[in-house]
Amino acid sequence: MSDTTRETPLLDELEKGPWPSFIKEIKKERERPMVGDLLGLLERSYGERVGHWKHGGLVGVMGYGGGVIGRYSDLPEEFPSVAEFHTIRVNQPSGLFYSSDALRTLCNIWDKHGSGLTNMHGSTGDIVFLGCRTEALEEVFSELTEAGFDLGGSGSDLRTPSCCVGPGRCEWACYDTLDICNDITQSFQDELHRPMFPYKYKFKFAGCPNDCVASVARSDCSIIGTWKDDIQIKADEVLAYANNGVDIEKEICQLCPTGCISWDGKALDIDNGECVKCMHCINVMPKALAPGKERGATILIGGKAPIIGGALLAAVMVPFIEMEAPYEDLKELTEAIWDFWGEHGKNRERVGEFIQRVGLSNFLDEIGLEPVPEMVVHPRTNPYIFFVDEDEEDDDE
Amino acid sequence: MSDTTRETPLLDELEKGPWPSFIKEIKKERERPMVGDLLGLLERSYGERVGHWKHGGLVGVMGYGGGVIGRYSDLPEEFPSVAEFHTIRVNQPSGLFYSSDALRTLCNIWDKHGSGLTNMHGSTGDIVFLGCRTEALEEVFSELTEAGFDLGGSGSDLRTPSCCVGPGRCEWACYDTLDICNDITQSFQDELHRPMFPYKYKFKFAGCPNDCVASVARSDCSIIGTWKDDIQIKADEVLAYANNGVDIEKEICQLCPTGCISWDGKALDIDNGECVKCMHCINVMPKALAPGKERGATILIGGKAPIIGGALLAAVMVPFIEMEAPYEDLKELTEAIWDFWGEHGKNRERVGEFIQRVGLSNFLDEIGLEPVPEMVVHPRTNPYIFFVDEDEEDDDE
Amino acid sequence: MNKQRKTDIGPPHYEKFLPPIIKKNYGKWAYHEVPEQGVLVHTAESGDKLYSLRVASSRLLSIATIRLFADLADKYCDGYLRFTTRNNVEFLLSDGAKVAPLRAELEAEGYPAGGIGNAISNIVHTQGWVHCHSAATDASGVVKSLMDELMPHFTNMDLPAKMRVAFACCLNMCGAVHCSDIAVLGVHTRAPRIDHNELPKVCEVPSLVASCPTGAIRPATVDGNQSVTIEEGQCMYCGNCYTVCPSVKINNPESDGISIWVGGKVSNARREPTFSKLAIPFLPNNPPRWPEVVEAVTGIVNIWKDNANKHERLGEWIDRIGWSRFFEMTGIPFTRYHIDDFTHAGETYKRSAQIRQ
Amino acid sequence: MNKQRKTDIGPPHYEKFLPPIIKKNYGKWAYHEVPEQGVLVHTAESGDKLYSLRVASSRLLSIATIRLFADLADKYCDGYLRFTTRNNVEFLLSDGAKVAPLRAELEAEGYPAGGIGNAISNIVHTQGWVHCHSAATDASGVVKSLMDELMPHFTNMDLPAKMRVAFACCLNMCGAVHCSDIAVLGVHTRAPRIDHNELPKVCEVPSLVASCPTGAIRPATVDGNQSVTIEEGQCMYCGNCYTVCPSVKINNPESDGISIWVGGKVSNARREPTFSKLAIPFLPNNPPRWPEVVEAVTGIVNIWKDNANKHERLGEWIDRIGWSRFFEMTGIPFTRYHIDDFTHAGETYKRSAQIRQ
Ligand code: SRM
Ligand code: SRM
Ligand code: SRM
Ligand code: SRM
Ligand code: SF4
Ligand code: SF4
Ligand code: SF4
Ligand code: SF4
Ligand code: SF4
Ligand code: SF4
Ligand code: SF4
Ligand code: SF4
Repeated sequence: MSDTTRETPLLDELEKGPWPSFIKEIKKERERPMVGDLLGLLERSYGERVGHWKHGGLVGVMGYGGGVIGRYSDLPEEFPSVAEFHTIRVNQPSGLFYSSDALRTLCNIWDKHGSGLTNMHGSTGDIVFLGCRTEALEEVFSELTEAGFDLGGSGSDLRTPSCCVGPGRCEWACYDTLDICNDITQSFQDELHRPMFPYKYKFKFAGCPNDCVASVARSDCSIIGTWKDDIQIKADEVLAYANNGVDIEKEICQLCPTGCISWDGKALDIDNGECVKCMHCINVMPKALAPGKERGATILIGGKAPIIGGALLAAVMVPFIEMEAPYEDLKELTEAIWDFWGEHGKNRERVGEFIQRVGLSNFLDEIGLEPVPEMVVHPRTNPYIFFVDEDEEDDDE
Repeated sequence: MSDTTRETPLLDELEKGPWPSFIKEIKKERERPMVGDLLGLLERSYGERVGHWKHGGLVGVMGYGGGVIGRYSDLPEEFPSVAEFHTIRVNQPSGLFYSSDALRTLCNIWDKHGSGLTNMHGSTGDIVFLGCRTEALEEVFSELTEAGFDLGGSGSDLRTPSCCVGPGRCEWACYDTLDICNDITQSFQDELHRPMFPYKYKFKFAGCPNDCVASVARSDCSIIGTWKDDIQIKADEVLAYANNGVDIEKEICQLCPTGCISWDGKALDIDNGECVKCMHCINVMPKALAPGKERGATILIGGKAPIIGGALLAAVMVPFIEMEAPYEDLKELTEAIWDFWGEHGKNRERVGEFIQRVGLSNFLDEIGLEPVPEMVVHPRTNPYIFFVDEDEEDDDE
Repeated sequence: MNKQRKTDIGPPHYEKFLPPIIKKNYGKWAYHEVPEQGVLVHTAESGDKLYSLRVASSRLLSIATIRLFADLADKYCDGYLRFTTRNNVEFLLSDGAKVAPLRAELEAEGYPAGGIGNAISNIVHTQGWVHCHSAATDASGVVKSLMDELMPHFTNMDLPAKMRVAFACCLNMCGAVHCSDIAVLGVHTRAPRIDHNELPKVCEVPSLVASCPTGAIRPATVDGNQSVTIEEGQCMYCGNCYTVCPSVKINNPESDGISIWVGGKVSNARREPTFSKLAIPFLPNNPPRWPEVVEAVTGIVNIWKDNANKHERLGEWIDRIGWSRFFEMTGIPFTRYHIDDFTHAGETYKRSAQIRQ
Repeated sequence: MNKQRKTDIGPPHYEKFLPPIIKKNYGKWAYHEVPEQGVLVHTAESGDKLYSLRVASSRLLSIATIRLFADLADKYCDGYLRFTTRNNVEFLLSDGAKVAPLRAELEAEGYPAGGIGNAISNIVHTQGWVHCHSAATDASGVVKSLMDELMPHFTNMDLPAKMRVAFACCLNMCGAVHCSDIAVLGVHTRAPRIDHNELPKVCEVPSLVASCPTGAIRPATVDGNQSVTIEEGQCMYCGNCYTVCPSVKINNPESDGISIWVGGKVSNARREPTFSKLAIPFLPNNPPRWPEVVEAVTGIVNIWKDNANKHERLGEWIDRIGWSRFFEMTGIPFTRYHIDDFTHAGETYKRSAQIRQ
C-alpha cells in the first residue's frame, strides 16, 4: 500500500505561504517509500485530527540504553513503510557549529539507511534522524561512530548537554560554554548512554545572564555566566549612543531592576554593588558597555517542564564560581548530586522535585554546600523549623 | 498559702524603666489574694523559665459556648487563689470608644467579682477580664448585660468583629467602619456566642487601604475601604507641601507602586486608571490629596495565623462593592460562605485553608461569585486544568 | 431581684461614646496634622478641630489605672477617650489648650505620649506566662524590656517610616506577628513529651494523630495504655497536638525560647502586605530582661534607621538592598533554618541569575 | 571489514568546525551590530569582523535541503555554518561583501533572513503528529500556519522587544513552552480510556496507579481483568499514566486541542525569568491551518506591539498594565480555568487591596 504519489490535499495547504514549509521538506524525500507513507499517515491525521503513532517501545543499539526513540504506526497495514519509524538522537557538536563536509557526511549516512528527514535540531540539542527501521539502527550507529559522531541521551540518563554560541561569537561570554559543554559530554559518556538515574538529567550552558540556551527553564543543571566586578564602560561610546537616539534615562536607567544605574546627560554612573548582572544596560549599548573582567558562572539546579509536580525554574546552588577547565568543582558537585538523588530519588522524580521533597537545607548538607542568602528569594516566613540536634550537626563537621 | 506580700525580685526588675510597667499594674491590685498569687506564680515562672498554667478546660456562661477561656494553675496548692483564673472576653464597642462612665461601670463589675486586672484590649478586640473564678462567671455576665455589655467570641464561632476608628476620626474612611462593625456584630449574635463552625471566623473592617486594624493578616473576612474614581487633589496644598520640604519626585512619584503619578515641579498628574489605591501619596500629603468620591470596599477572605497549614493573607473575593447599611450583600455573601464551609470544612480548618483545598474556582461557584482577574496575581502557570463538563456548567445556571 | 436573664444584646452602640465634636463631624474630616509627637489634630470640613492625645499603655491594665484614665478624661475632655488597635490610649479633646496640661499629668503618672507617624508604636502582644498555657516565653516582660529600650522611637519621630513590632508567645501567633516589621515569637524547639497514663482518659487518639501536620504522631500502646508516640525527627514543635490534647507536654524551660522575624507589613502603602521573614531562629529565654532579644531587636532597628530611605519600612529597605546585605550588615548568621522547608518552600528558592555578586 | 565497534566517543570536537576567523578571535569579541535584519556583525578586539547571516528554517529538514545549505556555505563562507538554539541557520562569513548575494540565493530558495533583535524568531517546537504518540495536535503544521502570518515580525525589527513563541504538542512540553512570551500548547481535555484486555499484559497496575498526581487512578477488576479505573472528575489529563502505560488511550480527536499561554521569559534582562500564564484554555484542532489559533496569537502580538513600551516584553507589559486590562484589551474571557488549583494555587491568589478599580 506504500504509495509515493498519493494525494495529500490537506498537507498541500501547508506548502503555501512565505515561511519555509515542512511539507515541502518532506516531499523533497517522498520518493522513499517511508516518506511516502509518512505523508499518507500524516494526511490521515490531519483529516481525523489525531496522531497515528502507537505508544513507543524500547529499541536501541547494542550496549546503549538511550539515543533511540522507538516509534510504531498504529496503521501498519495501510502504511507498512512507517510501521517502524524510530528516531535516532545524534549528539551535536558544541554550539551547533558544522563544516559543510560534516553535514554532508551526516546526510550520506542518513540517505543510505533512513528516511532522509531530520530535525536540525531537537529541543535538547541533538541532531534528530527522523524515521529509522529497527534493523537499520545498528548500521547507522556504526557509520556514525566511524565518522566521529555518537548518540545523544534518552530515557533516565544524562541528556545531551547543550550550550549557547558563547566565546565562539559572542562578546559577552563569561566562560567558555563550548569547551565546557564538550568536556562535560565527554566526561560523562557512560551516564549519557546508559540510563541509571531516577529520571533524566540535563545540562545547559549559557555564557551570560541573557541565557540564550534557555538553561534556567530547560535544564536540571543550568550554568549561567556572570561576573563579580564592575561593568566596563566606554564613556565616549555611551555618548555616541545617546547622540544616536538612545534615551538612556528611559530605556536604561528606568528599566534597571535595582535602579543602580544613573545618567546625568553626560556620563553613566553604575553602583556596581547593587547591580544584579541582568545584562539589560549592556544589551542596549553593546559597543559602550561590557561585563566585568572577574568572570565566572552561577550554578542553578532543578529546571524542568511540568511533569509531574509542576514546572520549575532552576534554583541557585552556587552563586558564583570560576569556570575554568577541567571544571573539577562542577564535576564533583554533579557527582555528589547524582549520588544523593540516585540513591534517594523516586522513579520519574527530577532532581528539582527531589530537592523540594527532601528540603533544600538537607540537600545542601548532603552535597556539601553551605547555605547562603543568595539561594533564596527571602528567608522562610513560616515558623515550622526543624531544629537539628546540635551534636548531630557537629558530627557532620 | 496565698500571700499578698511575697517577694518578687525578678518581677521587680520590670518595674524599672520608662515604659509603662505591667508589673506596676499588677501590683496596684495586689491586695486581692488572686493577684497576690498571680505575682507569686509569675515570679516562679520567671525563675523557672516556664509557664504554670494547665491546659485550659471548658467553662462558660449559661447558653453561651464562647466568651470565656478556662484557665487553671498547675500549682493550685501553692497558689490557691489562682487555681481558677479564667478570662472573660467582653465585646468592645466599635472603634474602642468609651465614656469615662462606661469605663467605670466595667471597673466596678470587675472590682466586685474578679482580679481587677484587664487587657485593654485583647488582640481580637475584646475587653479582656483577666482572672475569674468559675463561680463568679455567671454573676459577671449578668451584671455586664445589665450594664449593656455582652460577651465576645471564642472557640469555633464568629469572633468579635473589630474595626479602625474610621469616620469617627479619620478623613480617609471610605465607608462607615464603626456602623458596619456594630451591625455585623449585632446581626450575628447567635454565631458569635454559640460555636458551630469548623473553626473560628473573624471580621475586621478597615476604612481604607492603610488597614489600621491589620485586617488582611488577621481576619477571615477583611473589608478594606477603597474608591473607584479620581484621587481628589488640591493643587495649592500640593505646592505648599513642596515648598515645605516634601521632595515630591523622590518621596512620592518614585515610590508609587505603578509609577502613575508625576510631578513637573508645579502640578501633580495622576493617571488614575493605573492607580492601585495604595494610599501612599495621600498619606504623605493629607492636606492636599484625598481618596475619590465614589467609595466602597474590597472584600478579602481567608486571612489567618500559621496554625496549621501556614499563615495566609486574605485573598480578594469582591474587588469593589458599595458598603451601605444594611449591608445585605455582605451578609448574603457571608452566609453563603458559612453554609459551604460549614458543611464541607474539616474540624479546625480555617476558611482560607478550605478555599485552597477545594480550589478558588469551585469556591466561587458555590458562593455565587463570578471569577474576575482581580482575584489573582496572575492566571495559572501550570497546565493542569480540570475541564468542567459544559452540560453540568449549564445546569448550574 | 429576679430579672429576665439578658443574652445576645451585643456590645453597646458606639454612638453613645462619641464626643459631640465627632458626632457633629462624623465622616466629614478634611485632613490631619501632627503638631508634635503624641498629638493628632483632625480638622473637619466644618473647620472644627479634634485633638487626640495618644499615650502608651502596658495593655495589661489594673482597674485602678482605668479609673485614673476615666478621671483624667473627665477633667480634660468631657469624659471621652478611646483605645487604639495597638493598645495605646487616646484622649479626645475639642479644646487644644487642654492638651499640654493633660499630657503633663499623664507623663507624670508614667504614661508617655507618642507613637504617631514615623515612630515605633506600642508592641502588639499576647498573654505569655500571665495567662496562657501554650506560652514558650512571657509576653509582657519581653515587651516591657524591649519598649524600655525602644522608647525614644516612641516619643520621637526620627525613623525613616513606621515600625510595627509585634510579639506572640507561641506559634498560634495571637499577636498576629506574621506581618510585622519586627516580630518577636516564642518558640518551642523540642518535640513534646506524652503523659501516657493521663492520655487515654482525656484525649481521643485519632483526633490527636490527625492534628499533626507532619504526621509525626502515631498510635501506640505504651505501658499498656492506648496512647501515641511522637517521631522526634518529624516534629517541628507547632504545638497543634498540645492544643487538642492536654496530655501532650510541650513547655520546656531548656529548649523554649524566642525567634526574631523581620520585614512584614500590613498596609497597602507602596508595597503590598507581606509576611515577616526569619532573621534569628533562636535566642534563649533569659528573664526578667531578655538581654539577647533586646540587643537583637535594637540592633536591627538601628541599622535600618541609619540606612533606610525616607518612607522605607524595614521590609522595603531589605527588598532594596537584598537579603545578603541584610545578613551582612546585621552580622546575623544565615543558616539552614532560614531556608524554608514547609509546603511552598520551593517558591522561596531563588530561581534566576539576578544576583548581587 | 571487521573493525572494533566504537562506542562512547562523544560528539566531534567543535573546534574542527570553527571558521579560522573564529579560531583567531575566540573569546575576544568586542561588540556587535545589526546593520540590517538578518545580519549580525561581530567585531573582534583585533578589528576582524565576522558576518552572520541568519535564515529561517522549518527545523524538519530534508537531507536535500541540508546539502543545499552545505553547498551555499561552500560557495560563500568556506563551508562554515551553524544552527541557533531556536533552529535557525547561521552562515558565518568573513567577507561582508558576500552577505548580500548569499542572502539573495537563500531567499530565492525560500529561506528568508531575519529573527534578530526586536523580532519574532523561529518558533521552538516539537514532533506532533509527525512522530510522537502523545501529541494532542500537530506541531509543524501549527508552527507553519503561525509563522506564515507572523513572518513580517521575523523579517522586520518593528516590535517593542524580542518575542519568543514556543509550541509543544502535549503537557510534557518538549518545546519547553513554560517560559515563553507566547506559548502554544496542545492539550487533552478528557480523561483517558483504558484498554482493559490489553492492560494486564503490558502494564504494572501499581506503577500505573502511582503515576497519577491527582490519585484519579484506582486498581479495579474489569471484565475479569486486573486493571484500573479512572475517576473522571479527578483527572486533569496530564498524560502521565499514558506515558507509563500504553493501554491508557489519551488521544481523542473531539476533545484534544490547543491552549495559549503568555508572558513568560527566560533571560535575566530587566525582570527575572518567569513562567507563561494561561490566556486561552482551549481552542479546537482545526487543521490544516488552525485559524482560531493563528487569530488568537496574532491578536495578542498586535495588541502588545501597539501598546508596549520599548524593551518591554509581553509579560513585562502585562505586569505594568495588569491582568485585568490584558483580558479587557484582548477581549479574551477570564474564566474559572484561569484560576490556579494545583499545588501552589494559593500563592497566586491576590492577597492585597492594591487593585486598579
Ligand atoms: C524529540 C524531542 C522533541 C523535539 O521535537 O525536539 C522530545 C521528544 C519526546 N519527549 Fe521530550 N523531547 C525533547 C526535548 C524535551 C525538552 C526540551 C529540552 O530538553 O530542552 C523538554 C523540557 C525540559 C525538561 O526536560 O523538563 C522535554 C520534556 C519531556 C517530558 C517531561 C519531563 C518533565 O520532567 O516534565 C517528557 C515525559 C517523559 O519523560 O516521560 C518527554 C518525553 C518525550 C518523548 C520521549 C515522549 C514520551 O512519551 O516519552 C518524546 C518522543 C517524541 C518522538 O516520538 O520523537 N519530554 N523534552 C526533544 C529531544 C530532542 C533532542 O534530543 O534534542
Ligand atoms: C487573648 C488572645 C491573646 C491576647 O493576649 O490578646 C488570644 C489568646 C489565645 N488564643 Fe489566640 N488570642 C487572641 C487573638 C488571636 C489573634 C489575633 C486577632 O484575632 O486579631 C490570632 C491571629 C489571627 C487568626 O485568627 O489567625 C490568634 C490566633 C490563635 C490561634 C491560631 C489560629 C490559626 O488559625 O492559626 C490559636 C490556636 C487555636 O485556635 O487553637 C489561638 C488560641 C488561643 C488560646 C485560646 C490558646 C489555645 O491553646 O487555645 C489563647 C488563650 C490565652 C489565654 O489563656 O488567655 N489563637 N489569636 C487574643 C484574643 C483576645 C480577644 O478576644 O480580643
Ligand atoms: C489610631 C489607629 C487606628 C485605630 O482605629 O486605632 C491609626 C490611626 C492612624 N493611622 Fe494607622 N492607625 C492605627 C493602626 C495602624 C495599623 C495596624 C497595626 O499597626 O497593627 C497599620 C498597619 C501597619 C502595617 O502596615 O503593618 C496602620 C497603617 C497606617 C499607615 C500606613 C503606613 C505605611 O506607610 O505602611 C498610615 C499612613 C501614614 O502613617 O502615613 C496610617 C495613618 C493613620 C492616620 C494618620 C490616619 C488619620 O488620618 O487619622 C492615623 C494616625 C497615624 C499614626 O498614628 O501615625 N496608618 N495604622 C491605629 C493606631 C495604632 C497605634 O496605637 O499605634
Ligand atoms: C544565536 C543565539 C545563541 C545560539 O547559541 O544559538 C543568540 C544570540 C544572540 N543573543 Fe540571544 N541568542 C539566541 C537565543 C536566545 C534565547 C533562547 C531562546 O529564545 O530560546 C534567549 C532567551 C529568551 C527569553 O528570554 O525568553 C535569548 C535572549 C537574549 C537577550 C535578552 C532579551 C531580553 O530582553 O529579554 C539578548 C539581549 C538583546 O537581544 O538585547 C540576547 C542577545 C543576543 C546576541 C546579541 C548576543 C551577541 O552579542 O551575539 C546575539 C544575537 C541576538 C539576536 O539574535 O537578536 N539574547 N537569546 C540564539 C538565537 C536564537 C534564534 O535563532 O533566534
Ligand atoms: S547567553 Fe550570553 S554569552 Fe551566550 S550567546 Fe547569549 S548573550 Fe552571548
Ligand atoms: S546589568 Fe542590569 S542591574 Fe546591572 S546596571 Fe545594568 S541594567 Fe542595572
Ligand atoms: S484604615 Fe484608613 S480609614 Fe481607617 S483609620 Fe486607618 S487610615 Fe483611617
Ligand atoms: S494612591 Fe498609590 S498607586 Fe495611587 S497614585 Fe497614589 S501612590 Fe500611586
Ligand atoms: S500566642 Fe500562644 S501562648 Fe501566646 S496567648 Fe496565644 S495561644 Fe497563648
Ligand atoms: S508539635 Fe506539631 S509537629 Fe510536633 S508532634 Fe505536635 S502537632 Fe506534630
Ligand atoms: S510535547 Fe508531548 S507530544 Fe510533543 S513531542 Fe514532546 S512528548 Fe511528544
Ligand atoms: S491523565 Fe494524568 S490525571 Fe488523568 S488519570 Fe492519567 S495520570 Fe491521572
